[in-house]
Amino acid sequence: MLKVTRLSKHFHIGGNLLGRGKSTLRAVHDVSFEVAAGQTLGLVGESGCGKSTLGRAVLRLHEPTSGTVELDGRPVTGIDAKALHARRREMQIIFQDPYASLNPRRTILDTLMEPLDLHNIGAPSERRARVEKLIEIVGLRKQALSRYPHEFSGGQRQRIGIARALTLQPKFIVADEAVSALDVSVQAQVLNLIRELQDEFGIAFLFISHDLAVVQHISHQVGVMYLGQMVELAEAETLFAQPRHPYTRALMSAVPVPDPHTESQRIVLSGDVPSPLSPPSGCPFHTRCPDAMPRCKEQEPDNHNCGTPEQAHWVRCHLYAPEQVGLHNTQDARA
Amino acid sequence: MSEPLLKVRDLQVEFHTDKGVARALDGISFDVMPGETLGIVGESGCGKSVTSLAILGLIPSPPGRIVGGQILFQGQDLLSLSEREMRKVRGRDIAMIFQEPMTALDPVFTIATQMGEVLRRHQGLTRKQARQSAIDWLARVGIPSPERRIDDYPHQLSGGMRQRVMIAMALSCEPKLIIADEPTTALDVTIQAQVLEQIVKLSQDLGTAMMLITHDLGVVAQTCHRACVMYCGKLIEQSATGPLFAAPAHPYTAGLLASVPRIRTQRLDSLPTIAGTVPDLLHLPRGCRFVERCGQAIDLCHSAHPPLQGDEHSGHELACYNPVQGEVR
Amino acid sequence: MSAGESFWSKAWRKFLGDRFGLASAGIVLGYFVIALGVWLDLWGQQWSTLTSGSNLPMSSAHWFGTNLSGQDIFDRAIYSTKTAFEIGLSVAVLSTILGAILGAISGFFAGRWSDEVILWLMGTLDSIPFYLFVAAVAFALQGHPLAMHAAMIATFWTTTARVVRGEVMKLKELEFIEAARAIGVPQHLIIFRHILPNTSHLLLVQATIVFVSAIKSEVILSFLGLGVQDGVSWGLMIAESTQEVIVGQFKNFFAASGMLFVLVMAFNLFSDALQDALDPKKVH
Amino acid sequence: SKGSDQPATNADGEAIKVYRHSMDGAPTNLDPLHSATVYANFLVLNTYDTLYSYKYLTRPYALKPNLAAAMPEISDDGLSYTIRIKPGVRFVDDPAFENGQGRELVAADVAYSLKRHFDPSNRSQGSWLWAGRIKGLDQWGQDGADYNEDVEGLEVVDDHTLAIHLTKPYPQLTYTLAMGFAGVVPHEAVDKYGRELSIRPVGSGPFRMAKFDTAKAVLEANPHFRQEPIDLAAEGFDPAIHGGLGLEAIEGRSPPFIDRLEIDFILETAARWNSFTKGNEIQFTSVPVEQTDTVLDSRDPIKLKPDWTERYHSTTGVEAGFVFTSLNMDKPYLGHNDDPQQDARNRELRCAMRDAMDWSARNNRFYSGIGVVFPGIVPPAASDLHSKLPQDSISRNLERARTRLEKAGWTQDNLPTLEYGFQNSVTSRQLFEQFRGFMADIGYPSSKIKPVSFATFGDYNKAIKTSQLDVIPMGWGLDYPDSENTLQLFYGPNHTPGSNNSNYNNPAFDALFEKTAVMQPGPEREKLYLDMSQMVLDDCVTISGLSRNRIYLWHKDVIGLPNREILGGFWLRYVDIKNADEQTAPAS
Amino acid sequence: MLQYTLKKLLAGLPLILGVTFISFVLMVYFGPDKTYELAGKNPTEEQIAQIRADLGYDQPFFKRYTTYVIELATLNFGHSDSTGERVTRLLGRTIPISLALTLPGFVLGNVIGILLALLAAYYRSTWIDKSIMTFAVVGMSVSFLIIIIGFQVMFSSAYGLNMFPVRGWSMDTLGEYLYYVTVPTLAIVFVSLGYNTRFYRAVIVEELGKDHIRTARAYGASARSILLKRVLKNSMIPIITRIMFSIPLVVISGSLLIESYFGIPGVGKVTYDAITTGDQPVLKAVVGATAVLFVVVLIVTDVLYRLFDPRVELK
Ligand SMILES: Nc1ncnc2c1ncn2[C@@H]1O[C@H](COP(=O)(O)OP(=O)(O)OP(=O)(O)O)[C@@H](O)[C@H]1O
Ligand SMILES: Nc1ncnc2c1ncn2[C@@H]1O[C@H](COP(=O)(O)OP(=O)(O)OP(=O)(O)O)[C@@H](O)[C@H]1O
Ligand SMILES: [Mg+2]
Ligand SMILES: [Mg+2]
Repeated sequence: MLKVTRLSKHFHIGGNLLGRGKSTLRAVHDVSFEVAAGQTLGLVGESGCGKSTLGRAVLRLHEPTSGTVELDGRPVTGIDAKALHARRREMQIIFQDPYASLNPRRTILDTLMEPLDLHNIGAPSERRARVEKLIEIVGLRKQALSRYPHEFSGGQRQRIGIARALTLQPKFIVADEAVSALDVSVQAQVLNLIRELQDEFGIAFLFISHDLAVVQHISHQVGVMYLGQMVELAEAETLFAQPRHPYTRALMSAVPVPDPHTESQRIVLSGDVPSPLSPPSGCPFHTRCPDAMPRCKEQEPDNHNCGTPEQAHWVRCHLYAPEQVGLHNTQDARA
Repeated sequence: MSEPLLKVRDLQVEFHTDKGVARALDGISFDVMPGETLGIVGESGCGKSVTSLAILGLIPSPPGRIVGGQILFQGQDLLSLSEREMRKVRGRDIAMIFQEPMTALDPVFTIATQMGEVLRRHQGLTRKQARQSAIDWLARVGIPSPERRIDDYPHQLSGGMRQRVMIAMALSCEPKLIIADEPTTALDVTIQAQVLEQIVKLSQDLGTAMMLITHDLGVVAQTCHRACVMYCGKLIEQSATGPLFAAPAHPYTAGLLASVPRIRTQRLDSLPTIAGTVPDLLHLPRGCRFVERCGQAIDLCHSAHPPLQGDEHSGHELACYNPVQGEVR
Repeated sequence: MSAGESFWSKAWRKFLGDRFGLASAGIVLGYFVIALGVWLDLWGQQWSTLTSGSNLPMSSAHWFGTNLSGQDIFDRAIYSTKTAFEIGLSVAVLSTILGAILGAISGFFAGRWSDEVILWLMGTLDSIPFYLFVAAVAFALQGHPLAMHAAMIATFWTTTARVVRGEVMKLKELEFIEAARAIGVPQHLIIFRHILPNTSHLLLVQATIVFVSAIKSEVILSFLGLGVQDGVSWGLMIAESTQEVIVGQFKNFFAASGMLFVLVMAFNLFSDALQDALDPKKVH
Repeated sequence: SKGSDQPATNADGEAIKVYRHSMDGAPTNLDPLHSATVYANFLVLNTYDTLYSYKYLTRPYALKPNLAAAMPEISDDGLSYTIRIKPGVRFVDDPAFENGQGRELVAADVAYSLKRHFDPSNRSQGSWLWAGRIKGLDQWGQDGADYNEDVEGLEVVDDHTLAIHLTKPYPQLTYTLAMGFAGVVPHEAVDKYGRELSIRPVGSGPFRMAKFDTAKAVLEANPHFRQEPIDLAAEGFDPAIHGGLGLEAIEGRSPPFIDRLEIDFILETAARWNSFTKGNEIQFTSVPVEQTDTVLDSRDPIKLKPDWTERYHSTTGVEAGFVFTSLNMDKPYLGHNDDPQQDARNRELRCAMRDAMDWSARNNRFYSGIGVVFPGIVPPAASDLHSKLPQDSISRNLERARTRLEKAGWTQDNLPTLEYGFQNSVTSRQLFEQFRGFMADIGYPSSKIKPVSFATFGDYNKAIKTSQLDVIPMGWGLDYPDSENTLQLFYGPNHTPGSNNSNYNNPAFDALFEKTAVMQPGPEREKLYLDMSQMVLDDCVTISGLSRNRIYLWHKDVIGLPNREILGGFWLRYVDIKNADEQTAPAS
Repeated sequence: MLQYTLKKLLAGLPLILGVTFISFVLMVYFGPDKTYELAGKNPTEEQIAQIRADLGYDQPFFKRYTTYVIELATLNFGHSDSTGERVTRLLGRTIPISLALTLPGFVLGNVIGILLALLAAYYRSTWIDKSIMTFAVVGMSVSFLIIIIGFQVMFSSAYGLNMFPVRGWSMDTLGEYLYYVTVPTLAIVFVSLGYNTRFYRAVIVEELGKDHIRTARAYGASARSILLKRVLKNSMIPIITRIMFSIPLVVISGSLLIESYFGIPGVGKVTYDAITTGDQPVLKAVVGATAVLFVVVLIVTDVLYRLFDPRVELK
């Protein structure tokens, strides 16, 4: 349903007052993926690697630098503001920072009613009931409706953000750290809710999170980003069972376990975290990669499918280049 | 046993809203020992952030007000300090990492200015030293090319970066107590691990104590010595991490632990949850606040809120008339 | 009880709960009633009549006494209320609305052509000396009674617009605006529903300032033959009184300044109360 | 200059005498061509020389030779005036001259200065004084104003003799030659400064301009000013009137006596009063209307309170001019009407309005109650004609007014709506409201007298000169002390844009005016003036009049007798300051 | 920088043309008519026609406008129709005086206004706030005339302290300057303070409620550093706007009332006289200068916005 092709978003930052000496920041670089209706693409990756930017670019909240986005077979990129406005109903975002994304001078009721009024959904008399139901679905009381954002706790605000995205029953939602501020029980409720909605309405999700457990639970596919690039993309089960990219593996190993007695055996990444302002040559991960090879320094790796054609498992790493397959097997064995 | 660094006793905080008075904290008591990491978990909206703000005397007033209780820091009641005296405590003795890093950072000053100011004030560094020190701290929390990033404005950073800036700012003060309000929610696990490691290291090196508010029970398990569980303005269970995770006594704690998503080999259709929602602060049930959602409530639970009662020996405290028996898992 | 309330109804209820705000609104309303009475010829019609005695002290016949020409000061002060409302209020309200709308548009589309046009308009209006502008407008409108109002509105809105523009440029970068865009709020609603309410503190204070400035400018314009053609205003009374106060005659001065002061004060309190009502973080 | 307590000094540190005068208005243009206002005239007369001037103290005003050596020799037919000019008079030193030294003033300069008025590019404001009077002068202007060309009527006999030839007798000519308009300008200055001569006068007067802006003018004594010891007796000194002012001290000395003359232009009465009473700022002020009660003990006779006479010198002066309210005779509903019946009705209306005027209320309200109300159109300063006219035109009579209206069939409904024009100011607005109040007393509906206010004098004047207004409040300052100067305000051919603002058109009046215009002063002419005045009164053309009376105060250390009428700034050359040791400290 | 400035200046040309054009229309078609002021007491039709011709009133509009633009470009506006002084000299003489006269009051009025507003906002709803705001409202409500006269009586006259001059002006020495400028400055400050405080308080109250202020407090920042550094910089956009756009008026318009009451030969009186007498050459220069100044202010304001708020981008 959602098809993103070679999407890039570059920022121009820094420079003096007049913009002299600006540098280009490749927040998202050459990312492609697809999400089917009722499916979730989990997106994980280091902080600052461009997940939020990707999410926004897909919705054209940031104008993409290049690349195309299609929703339901119709393009989202390259259409004019009016057409875009009409399509906004179909795609929504849950913002990472719930407080900043709520208008301080609007009560929750205002905020939640607005999309309904705007897109003329339901009879005006029903809208109120619908909003009340929604707010209870996300675990808040309807008394909360008449309050302002600053009167809520962080998690409560986040749930308001979720409720807002759900009001329109869009076809596609970008959930940017949508549950990070929620306690686990509420989180579980929300995750269950998402699953239900998906089953019922076939909503597609781009689910950005740091919590790999959550991602695993919710996603059908998982993408791993590193420094603006999608370094690995596969079915969730495959990916968690068999992470290929060295970065993914390091990531998996760092997950804290809610059991004080288990000692984690995490792969410690050495080396400096590179800056997206001056990405390293070749493979962006080579500076910290435990398996780095000389060519990693020079040559940017391509996407390699190391799954089956039906069940693709894309990895952007020289290890999986066809000519490296032999080596690949040994790596696999070691993991 | 040494004296607690922070002793919170029967803390009560109210908010005036146009619909009535909401009692966000209703008699919270706990201790933080020097060098200890205390985890605070609980339902979202149960008053964790309010507790931390109250300790620093930052409850917005109006509408908020501390209506009762004591906050003893190194034996001194913070509530009795004047604003001027309190200013000396803030940052230097107790540093806070705020939950929302976007709005918590000043949009019109660079990171260098904001961190530098704190460093100069509390560490007495020169401008140049402060800048260098700030860069070091940014590096330690894993911000790439900190020497360039330090001159950025908050809006130019990603959410996780902002959060790390907040963390770096708190750590750089080398305070006696750090109150960290969900410090790692926006961080990916590798960075999270790195940052937590820094915090732990700092507490070991300097004996810094920490109040870690988080929803990530994994983080609590791995970093905290003890944990408090809060529910709707009340402290309901408190214990060393080990026993708490092994044998949660309060039904809410148990439910919470059960809801934790884990990386499993088998994908679940739905996660276990605790049914129902938290009561509204303006319309609290008469008895235990969890009663409506509790699977094993007895009659007593409906009429009175159970007091927090401790077991001197194990240090385990609980507010429940009908606790869960035995291991849940 | 309904479960939710909107920003506006909450603000309204909050305002109703503000004693000072209500009192000040009551005073402003009281003035309005006085002005209305003048419009309806109920009182204040004797403002120009010469009575038998000049400079009479206060008495039951002449509450504030009479001025040097023998006119009843009370009647003049009452009649001036009408002038003040016609000018102060209409100019304050209209120029604030105009300033808010154009300023918001210009700030929202900063750097685009609509911004350029509005900036150009503001620059043009601001560069022309006020009196010249008013004189010209009065002339162009053939001494139309509303010429002065038109001219004042045309000149006063620019300040409001500039202030709003600056603020909007800042606000539009915030995430909640992005959020509004994400749910598909069209641009005009983003401006009017999401951005402008967040400038309400500026609009209110500007309206207050313009209100006072308009009343005060009126007198200067009246000197120039551009103000009230036939009638009296507090400004005129104060101008008349400047010669009297030096020799210790304060009736005219106190009557006019007093009425002006109370109205300005009430208006200020009123706008303060409104600001409080519109500020979600402020709870009584 | 720092208006502090130290005495002023010159560059060498010697103490100098400074007199700080004040005026209630500011001049804009100091070119004699434009000395049309009292204020400009003040400065022009001190920086330029005129052929004649008025005696310092003599009243009624009397002329005396100034730059001229004697009064003019007038031919019997009254058409030729021979004027001899004092030799050795020098212009001030100025870069405009060769070597920067002022050259001698000669007859040609006088001719040149008069010619300038008729140079169309100069837009003279005073040319009307001589228009059509001096042979060939108007034609010279129309022919292109070539200064090299001689004008028949301005015959330069030799360097020190000028003969003026008139087209018809002009008895007022000598008066005009005492006006600022007749100030003598050297052509070098015009050549050098062009239009900026207006801000940097170059003349031969007792002072030279040192600084001039919107707030003040600073003049310094002209070191080369001709030595002319003053003869107080000849100037009209009368110990009974002028005693106690210390004027005796200047007897036999040559003016100017002060080293520096500062004139502050202060429109705001409050500021003027504060500055004056302060003691170390301005030394002269007229008493503002609102302060009248502060200083006056009685109004009739005008007497100051003792503490004021103790502290300051004072005098009062009735203005050489008057204020009046004209009705526009051009308007068929108010003035002349071809239908004799309507014409008569209109006259009744005008007379009723005049009857409604309460001069005493007006005098008390706006002129401190000390103004001189007189019947007719010739103010007391020009002649005593008014004493021979009946008083009914200035006495309020509501009964009579109502009867007039009733008889002529005027009712509230058919009374015309009148436009009352004024240049906006607080006072003119109050004057209007009072006027309307007066009219209300005879039943004239207030809504039918409409104020039409103008932002600028130019716009107001335009409305008058294009005959748009119905009721025209006016003030007139005499150019010279001759009744002709105000009678011409009602002369038909002078209708707007001329000076006849009421557009009065009465052939009988015009005939008499033309007749008197060429008559020498005398009882015969006076009789005709009286007849003309009576005509204007009978036709109720104007509601007239009041001559304002001003009280002047000046510091005790100043020797002089201020006067701002007719004499203009001429008297300033006679001002002296007592030396410090003679001074009694002004009470603070 | 140069390039940016040039670009902006070029973009300012339409503004200058617009201002001049509109104000020219206003002056020509609707402005005061000087003819009848220049006419003598007893003018004839011919003389009036002559004056109109001299003033150029009889020229076609387009020609007159072109002349104006050329005058503007060459900075040669000819002579004042009233005084005959060269317009450039006139302005060159009076503008510095007005500037020296109004600048201290302008600066103090804003600085003190901001400080008072900071205090009032910080102590919002307490008696400190209330007294400051009452004072502000008093300042707003009292007529400027009364204040000038009152101050003059209080500080300068024999009836009051008698410490300062009623009238006069000199900038020869600092002492003299202070001697003459003090009372006018006090009057200006008093009047502008009311408006300024009222406005700035509204801005600052809004900023004080922001979360990052809480952060600053949590890290021990003093009230002073919070107010003077954080709040102030965050409130800069409206403050800059208010201050910057009053600059052209302060520079060019001076203050008529102050100048006439204190006898100061500034441009305020000149402008006022030019308007009330229809002195077109002076008006043309004043309007032109204001327009140019506005363009400069626009540019500087843009840069200042950027300087104080990094989120604003220069286009
Ligand atoms: N200014 C306020 N006015 C009214 N109620 C408030 C205000 N601030 C907080 N509250 C209420 O106090 C309660 C506790 O809030 P707090 O922010 O401490 O929650 P929290 O435990 O930190 O939750 P989270 O994990 O979601 O951040 C919440 O129910 C919230 O609605
Ligand atoms: N408006 C902007 N201007 C300039 N740079 C930006 C902007 N927004 C984001 N960036 C940069 O783009 C990069 C990616 O940011 P993004 O917010 O997408 O990261 P993220 O993956 O969402 O990280 P996190 O998990 O911490 O939220 C970062 O380096 C950030 O600094
Ligand atoms: Mg993000
Ligand atoms: Mg919280």
